[in-house]
Amino acid sequence: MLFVELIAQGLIQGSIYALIALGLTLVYGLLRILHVAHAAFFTLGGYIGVMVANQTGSLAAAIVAAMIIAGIGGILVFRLCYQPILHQPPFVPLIASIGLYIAAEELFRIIFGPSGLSYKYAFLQDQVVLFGFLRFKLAEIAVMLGSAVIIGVLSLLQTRTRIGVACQATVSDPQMAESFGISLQKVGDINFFVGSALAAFAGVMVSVLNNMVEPTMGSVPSYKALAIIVLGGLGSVRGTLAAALVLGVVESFGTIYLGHYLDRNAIAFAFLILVLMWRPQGLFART
Amino acid sequence: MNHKKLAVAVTAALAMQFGVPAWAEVKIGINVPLTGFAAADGKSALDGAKLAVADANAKGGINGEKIELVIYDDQASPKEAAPAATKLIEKDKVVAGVSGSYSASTRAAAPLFQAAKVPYVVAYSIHPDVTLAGNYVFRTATMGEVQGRAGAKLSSTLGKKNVVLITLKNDFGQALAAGYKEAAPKFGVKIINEYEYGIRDRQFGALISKVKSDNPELIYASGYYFTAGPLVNQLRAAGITVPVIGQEGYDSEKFIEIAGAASEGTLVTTSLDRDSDSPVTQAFLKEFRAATNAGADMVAASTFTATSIAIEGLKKTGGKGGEALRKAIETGTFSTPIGKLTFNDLHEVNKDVQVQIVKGKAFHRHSVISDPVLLAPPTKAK
Amino acid sequence: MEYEISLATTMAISVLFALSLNLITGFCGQISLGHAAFLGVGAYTAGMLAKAGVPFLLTLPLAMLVAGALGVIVGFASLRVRADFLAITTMGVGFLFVGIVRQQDALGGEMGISAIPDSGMSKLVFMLFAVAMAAAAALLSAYVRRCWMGRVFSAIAEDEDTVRVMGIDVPRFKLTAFALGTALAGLAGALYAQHLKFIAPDSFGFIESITVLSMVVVGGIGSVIGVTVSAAVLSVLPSWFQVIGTYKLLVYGGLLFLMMRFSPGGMAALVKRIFHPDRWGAK
Amino acid sequence: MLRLEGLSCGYGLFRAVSELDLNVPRGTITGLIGPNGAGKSSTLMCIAGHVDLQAGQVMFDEHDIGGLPATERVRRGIAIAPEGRRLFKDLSVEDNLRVGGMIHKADLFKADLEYVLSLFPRLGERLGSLAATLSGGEQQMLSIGRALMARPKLIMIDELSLGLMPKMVDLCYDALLRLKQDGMTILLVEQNTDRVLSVADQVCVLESGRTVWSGTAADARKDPELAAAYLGLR
Repeated sequence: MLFVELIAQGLIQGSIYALIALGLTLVYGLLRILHVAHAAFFTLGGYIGVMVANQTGSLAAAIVAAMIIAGIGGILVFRLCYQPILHQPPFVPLIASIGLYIAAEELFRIIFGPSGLSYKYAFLQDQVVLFGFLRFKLAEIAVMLGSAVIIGVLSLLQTRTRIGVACQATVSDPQMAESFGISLQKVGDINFFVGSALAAFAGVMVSVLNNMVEPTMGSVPSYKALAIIVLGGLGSVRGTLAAALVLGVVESFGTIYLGHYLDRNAIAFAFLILVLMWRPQGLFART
Repeated sequence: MNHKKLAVAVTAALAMQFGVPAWAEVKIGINVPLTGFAAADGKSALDGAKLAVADANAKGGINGEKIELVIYDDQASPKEAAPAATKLIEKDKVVAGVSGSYSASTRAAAPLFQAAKVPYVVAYSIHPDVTLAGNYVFRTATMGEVQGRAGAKLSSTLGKKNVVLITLKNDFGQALAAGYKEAAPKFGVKIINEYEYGIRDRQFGALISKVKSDNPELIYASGYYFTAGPLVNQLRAAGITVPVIGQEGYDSEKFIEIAGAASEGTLVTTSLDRDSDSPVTQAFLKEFRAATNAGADMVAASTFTATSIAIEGLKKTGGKGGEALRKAIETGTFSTPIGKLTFNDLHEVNKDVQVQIVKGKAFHRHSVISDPVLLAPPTKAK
Repeated sequence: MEYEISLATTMAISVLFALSLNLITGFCGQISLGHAAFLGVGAYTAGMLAKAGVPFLLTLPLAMLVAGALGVIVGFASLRVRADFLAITTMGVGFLFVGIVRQQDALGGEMGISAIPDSGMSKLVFMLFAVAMAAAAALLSAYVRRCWMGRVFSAIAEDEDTVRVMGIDVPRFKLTAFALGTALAGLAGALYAQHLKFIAPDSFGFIESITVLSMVVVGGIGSVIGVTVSAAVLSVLPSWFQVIGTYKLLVYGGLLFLMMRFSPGGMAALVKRIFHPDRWGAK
Repeated sequence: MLRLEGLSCGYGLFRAVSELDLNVPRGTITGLIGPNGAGKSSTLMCIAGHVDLQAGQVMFDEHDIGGLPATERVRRGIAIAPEGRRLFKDLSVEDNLRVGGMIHKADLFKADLEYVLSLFPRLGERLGSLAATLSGGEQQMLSIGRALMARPKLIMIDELSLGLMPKMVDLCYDALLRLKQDGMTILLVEQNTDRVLSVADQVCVLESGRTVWSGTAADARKDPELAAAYLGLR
């Protein structure tokens, strides 16, 4: 019973990781840059979510607003911050991204105050009992179902629509994609929009789960998502999903049974290092 | 008015006579984390300190001289705190220092104040090493171990035997757990399991599943409001209804806001009693709300207290720092929002522990633990 | 004066630390996001030894030895994984170090170690000593870059596979870079522990690793002078920024971003561009 | 149709091709031959817009397209089957072809697909497979097919026969002749000189980034010196 509960909790955590890491993987696949500042959109999503929900009383409106605003923000970051330095060696965008993230975190603190915000209304706080013994918050179910649906729809769009196929082609070989009339800029826009919107969705859901947004809420996801996309084989969407869920479950058990030896972050990274030493291309990468 | 002006003029004339810089303000230095992960507490602390200074200045300052608060951000990091302390002492020549920061930064700063013989009043950092730096360092907070012992006593008062500890993995949480574990056997309290979590953790699902299977009668969980809020909320959502005891880290309106309805009934061992009939406490609570439009929390109250103690001491010495001020604080008794305080020979504070309970979305008095033996802070001998 | 001396000591330690990373990342092209772990290893080694009564000057080589040995182990990772993967692996090493130290009661756990015994030097002498160490590291860096080893380093940084094809023992050089760089970081850590007299796990976390990488990159990756200047300036910037107060980190992060966005070669490139505008653009 | 005038191209300071003149008339097959590193692939990639044009002009349909981005050149009617094929490996054969026709409306896809499948019936059997799983010959067919999906006026094919079994090479060359019959203009880079000379109308021989000979294929075969020096013919 405990075993099942731990798995379930791991999957909840894993689906949050997946939502954040997917955006990162889309960006990495396309541009080969580690977009650390991605986590800022997770935080931004949380803040917009709380503010819109407190104004309108509607969580749906909050989610939509957060996703759209974060998506547009993502496009701006792509065009203004990354596009001009894409031809530089990889550490340049990496450090730029880190700088951007630190600045963003500080902006959140200065604008919204250091102690964070909470929801005025209780959204999805009711309890649900499944199979007689698995007890969840409605928000936890919503996170799992929401991410499953969103990711499912996305992968359908990616394989079934021309734009989706164009994006995949661009990730596979950007130059050739251009040679068939696909504009890198447009694909970049789409990837950043989608990725940032996903992160924002995760941000809203996490803020509902914790009933709190704070300026630093993105810092753990930011580096954990990096670990996940590496495990997933950098740029592989399916690998990222699997890695996120696996990491969620490993952490779930780890906090209980290894908590006295290593903290949660260290567990995640110990796992990461072991895997990389064993399979340097990542856990789920095709070789 | 005229009296005051005259007094000022006379003081000034006298000061010129003796070649003392005439309009020198009395400077008190404070290090607080205004940026970085502890920024929220830093803001509260600074608000508390500013209020104490404003209060004192409104009442005429020290011998008519205005008090100036010199503020440095230490990001709660020892690396930033050390230069900040040196600068306060060297450049700003403060007569007294106040720590409105966490243990790591305070521990880095304390030896510097000690070496310069500038009294340093520490508000809410709870690490034992702080006062070991020397006899110029004072602490107004109840040490972690002491609070932990109070928690164990409270558990037995509630008639609970089987307890699960959920410990925040930093110096604050570990000190609390150590105190709790030390005192638990004395009160017949059994610790059936202990879990640890990191200060960045907000999701406790896995941990809570395990706690549920332990089936405890009470949960003693250390944390700050930003970890405790989600923790208590998630405990309740998982259907765990046993009492939760927290500590002064919970002591913020933000805790109630974040945990929502789940916060009801949470017990907190702290130093601020909202229902106290002490006029000092009530005045502080009122003024703080007026000044910041927010309710005071433990951090604000403690930093207000620490700053006030420095000011009270300075009033006694007539603005002189150094050894005179040290002695004044050492021997004084202070009426503060967190009760009447005196310091022991290690400059730890002697005071009762307040137990507050969340009722109707606010902290209210539950009980007071006053057990001088149990709550005795460490002394020099120890 | 004491404040200035303290600042100068901080500067010197930061320069030493940044130069140590420059050896690995700047010269040899191996990006590390966990370099603070080695600062920590040095600091903890020196701190524990000093508490056990070992004289200060003896703690330094021992701290270098321990940090360097661990550095070689991590260096083996660089043989297995590359570029972005290596960056993430080293980041993991950083988290692992902090995670492990946190749980070791012998190392003070979460509480860290305080009251580290004094070196016996006066503050001024200690500052001069730290400056001398930083200067020595700078000279060593300049020497390494000129000698054969440095050329192999930069060849590896440029194009590792070609170097391998040329029959050069790439692993040996990479491990040497890691050993040198991490040993110097250990030295910086030992000085750090002595300077602050207090160390705790959080002082050697991800933020610190990022900070030092920023120093290297802002200075101009691989440029000894650039890195020295930028480490000196950036290390005391937070203290100067007290004026800006609450906007400090915003300025710091913004600066990092703007530097990369508009002058990815760091200050070194910026200076070159200003003084030799004609040379700019030639690769 | 395509005219290169004094074309120099390369990467940064490196110059891969110097002052190349080349005229590719409409409806012909032009062979570009020469040893490794002669600059043949760079020429094609420069025409496609991926290698920097350093001097000279690229005239296509009497317009200078030298400054246009790659995405625009394919719209003007230039498609490429590049060196190494560079298929979209994670996509199916059908999706690769879909990307090829991305610049046209979706409802043209079916007709264009049929045309490509009539040229390369083997692809029809593999429509659902991932491109990465195809054999070398099938990959080359897909690469050419993908380029054709763009409905180009000019198709550039790089190293058509490299690494292919002779039977596959035959199939591909048959397809080229059929394309020529249908009015397509073809610029072909090839190591297999015999093959080129058998189908090309004219050839241009490059060495070290310079043109060393150009003329009709018939002339090339007749010139004994050229044949011995550059074409490896005995």
